[in-house]
Amino acid sequence: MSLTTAIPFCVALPLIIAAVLALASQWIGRRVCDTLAIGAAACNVLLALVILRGVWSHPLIYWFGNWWPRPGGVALGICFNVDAVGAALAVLTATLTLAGLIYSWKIFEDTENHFQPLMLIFMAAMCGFSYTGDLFNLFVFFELMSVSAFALCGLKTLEPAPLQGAFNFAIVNTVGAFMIVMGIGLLYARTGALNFAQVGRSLGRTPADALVLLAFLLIAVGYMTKAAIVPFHFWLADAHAVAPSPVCVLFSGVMVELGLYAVARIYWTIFSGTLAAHEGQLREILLILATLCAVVGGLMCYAEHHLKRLLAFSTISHAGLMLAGIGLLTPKALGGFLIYVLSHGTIKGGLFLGAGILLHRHQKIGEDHLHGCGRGMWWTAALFAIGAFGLAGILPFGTLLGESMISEAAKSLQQSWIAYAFVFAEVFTAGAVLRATFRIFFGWGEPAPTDKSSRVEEKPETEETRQRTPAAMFLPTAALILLGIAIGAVPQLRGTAEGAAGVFVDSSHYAQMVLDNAAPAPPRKAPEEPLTSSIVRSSVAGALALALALGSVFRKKLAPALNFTRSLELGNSALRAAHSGHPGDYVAWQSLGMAAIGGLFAWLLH
Amino acid sequence: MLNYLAYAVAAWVFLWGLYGIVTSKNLVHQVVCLAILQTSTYVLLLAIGFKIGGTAPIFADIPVGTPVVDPLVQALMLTDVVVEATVAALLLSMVVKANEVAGTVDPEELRILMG
Amino acid sequence: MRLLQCVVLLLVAITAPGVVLSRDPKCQVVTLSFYGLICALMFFIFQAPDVALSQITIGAVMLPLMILLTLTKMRRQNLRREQEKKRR
Amino acid sequence: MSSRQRTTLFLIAVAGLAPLFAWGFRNLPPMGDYRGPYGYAVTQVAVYERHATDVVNAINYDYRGFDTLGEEFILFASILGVLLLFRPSGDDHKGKKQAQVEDALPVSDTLRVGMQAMAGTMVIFGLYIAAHGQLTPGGGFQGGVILATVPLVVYLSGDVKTFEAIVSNPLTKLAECGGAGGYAIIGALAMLGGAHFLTNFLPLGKTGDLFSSGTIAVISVTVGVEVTGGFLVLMRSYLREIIEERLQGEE
Repeated sequence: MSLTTAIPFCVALPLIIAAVLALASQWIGRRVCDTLAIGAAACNVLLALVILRGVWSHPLIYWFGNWWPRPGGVALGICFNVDAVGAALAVLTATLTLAGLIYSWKIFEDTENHFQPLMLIFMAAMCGFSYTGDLFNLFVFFELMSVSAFALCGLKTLEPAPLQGAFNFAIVNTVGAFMIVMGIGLLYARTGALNFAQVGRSLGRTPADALVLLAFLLIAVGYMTKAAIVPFHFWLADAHAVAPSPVCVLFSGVMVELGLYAVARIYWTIFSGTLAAHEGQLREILLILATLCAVVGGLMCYAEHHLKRLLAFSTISHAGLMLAGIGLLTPKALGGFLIYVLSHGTIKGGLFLGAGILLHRHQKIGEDHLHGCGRGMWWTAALFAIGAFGLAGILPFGTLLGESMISEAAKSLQQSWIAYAFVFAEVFTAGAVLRATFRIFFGWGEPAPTDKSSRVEEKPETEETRQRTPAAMFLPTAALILLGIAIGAVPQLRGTAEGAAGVFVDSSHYAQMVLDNAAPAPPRKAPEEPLTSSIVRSSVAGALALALALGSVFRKKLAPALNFTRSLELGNSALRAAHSGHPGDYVAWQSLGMAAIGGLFAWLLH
Repeated sequence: MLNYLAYAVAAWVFLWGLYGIVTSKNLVHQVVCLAILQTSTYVLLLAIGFKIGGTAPIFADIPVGTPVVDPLVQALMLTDVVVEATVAALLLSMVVKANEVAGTVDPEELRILMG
Repeated sequence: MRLLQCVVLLLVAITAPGVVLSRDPKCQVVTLSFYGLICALMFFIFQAPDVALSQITIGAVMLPLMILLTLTKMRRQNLRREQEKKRR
Repeated sequence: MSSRQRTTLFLIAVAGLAPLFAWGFRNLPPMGDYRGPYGYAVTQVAVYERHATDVVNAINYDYRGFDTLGEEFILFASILGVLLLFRPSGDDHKGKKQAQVEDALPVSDTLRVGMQAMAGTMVIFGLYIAAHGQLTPGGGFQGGVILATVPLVVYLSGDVKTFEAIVSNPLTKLAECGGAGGYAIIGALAMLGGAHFLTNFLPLGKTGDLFSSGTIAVISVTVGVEVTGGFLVLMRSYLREIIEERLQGEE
């Protein structure tokens, strides 16, 4: 299949199949519907891989409706600008959707076959989001992704908690979406264009003024809301705790990261020229946000005992690390971001599916309730432990490569303290997962302290016999975790990713390619530096995480000096109280965060 | 000053919508406030695309070349209207369900997940 | 024309807080519907008939209608719950 | 957080946001002076290139048709979501018998006849709006919403049976899904001729005719079909239990 056929079909095919499935849902059986949906997702994995291979050496521009830009660089149509970064994210999207759909083979008996088409629409939206080259089209796919995500999140309607989570998710994200529309409006007022390249070229002529900064602020805050950056992150813990496990895989594994990807995309194609003079200050603002996010996420993760909510906070922490990859504003760090997203997405996806297996077997999700329940589920236990070390980023995992690239980029910018933020986040998130593993699967130590939300007993996602784990659940889980390792084994990954990122950040050439039909430049493979220092650092982080977990579990037996682990596990009460579950609070924090970042921006300009 | 009235109204409505969401004590009320928040984007887009002396961008009775207001912002607003209606429909159905299973539509009482 | 625009903008600016501040959803349906009509009027005055048409159908009719249906459904649920309570 | 703390927090945020907006909006072009390249170019070329007199719809269904495809699927996904949330659960059947809540609308005969006459007019109006999208204000979306309110008028006039017959008809579902999928399929059909996705591949006809502007008219009607079906499905899922009770009451 030629590439120009594959690109639109990657979005259109799942949409068409979703419409067919929704129409036929009353008449065809559950299994037929499942099979078709899995087939469509598998098809999308293939399409996305074909596209990735096609754009590996140079990006490709696809103009919908044959509306190539007019002479003078006025684009009336919408284009997809498919480069290696976006194409890799689309592959991740399709893979995780496939895993989620296979996993749900055994669960959800009562969705009247509406679950599968929604998953396909969700996937199509995320693929379109990662390919598009147009501001408003990005928003449309953002909204399509959001609407299907809201519905999927509130899937289990028999209890109040999923509805609360989905409602908070929808309110906060929709407020963010309107901020994006306002930002787009401001940019349109200034430039009269919506195409990334055209807007960027038009803005790039003059240094940024208040209007451009406000537009950047509105759009960045909107997408950072999706990316769950502190203080816009509150919805994520509520939504992830209650969404069905296969949906969580997509939320944590790729949706959140796409929010960051959008920030990177608009920064480099639109704002990098006009903000060039302020690059240093902007970097500092983004790095402060990233560190705050990593620290808050890490602390809350360790203080949480609802297994899915724990993983959700770990996603927030890692989102901070990924923001650091973008916020350093260099191609090397961006390449690190890409590798980190791919490997984190698969590992975190696998962990969420693992939590789903526990829920399936024991109908409980609280670490205290599950204490010792997992004895005998050694394979699942192994996956959990491997996944935890994946979060710590030790040797065979892809996360190590991403982390090392970001740290190296930080070092060359005299910001080497970022490496400590990484170690902090890795120790706490991996430590929390290991702690849960020891308690649940081995029954070591005392049961965990109970906190308010670990009492939220999730409704089991299935009603069948639960003596053993079905293969349809275990295999996708194992496959995802192993993929997280396999990514690290791809030869010359770092150099290739940095080359792809180099193409991504070259905004003037991007504009020429889109608007003037210039020939794409081949990516240059960057030299790879030795990993030694990162290996040492991540091994230390892994060891510290293990020690922290063991210390927490055997607190009573070992020494009174370990009592600090108890206060870590109980968490800071003010911090916990801030995560109040009230949508009004969340929007108030969101406004405050925007005002604060806006204040920093204002200071930046003067 | 009058030239900037529309922009001021957009910001004004935006902040009122946020205020409504923050202080709301009823989920239905909150959804309506979200719709109000949305209308601020209409005002902004409309004001941006407006042109003094321009007519509607429909060339059924007027020759091409007559000054018209910007058609693109109107196309964007059409999409915006659909987004508003659909998100509201979805949110309202969540509210109905929440009332059914939790017996309340006060966000203060619906807090099951926290901390 | 200029004056008309100012008037309709001010109307929007006045009614929007009105909708927000009418705390009772039943009363809000009325104010929201009115606000939707004013928005549609604003679109007409600003030369956007396409948007005005969809705003009338969506903002002034469909959205208030959905809220009414929601309120009806919730009232029935609450009545049912009370009935069940009495029975016990 | 208490509601007072929350409001205080928000007011602090407003104290930052309001000057921020004022600061940024000051640099906007004064209202009415706008002259951006997109709007200028498209109003110059759209009528010649697309033979459509309503430029807004030419943008919506052709130049930026891909956005509208996404938009229609937003509607589609949210309807799927509502159906998913309102799916009948085990408790519903138990509760139904206890739930005889009196809320019949008293409708006088004059009002009923008036409403039914109105329904007829609205069908014509909706069809007109949906079919003339490329020529005059309106188009598939607006026409579809008007058409979708027709059965509701029938319902309000007290004729629950007819309403149920319309909304529970499989054709409604077909309209919803077929309209959404059809849009994507029309887009894909263009690729058979070697063009890109969503290219306007039909003959453009004579400017001002009902069958002009190629796929713009076709897509507009497709969208109308989807929106009509979609909103009907939406209303049905909201009204389902009420209708069931009414019908039981009538028997």
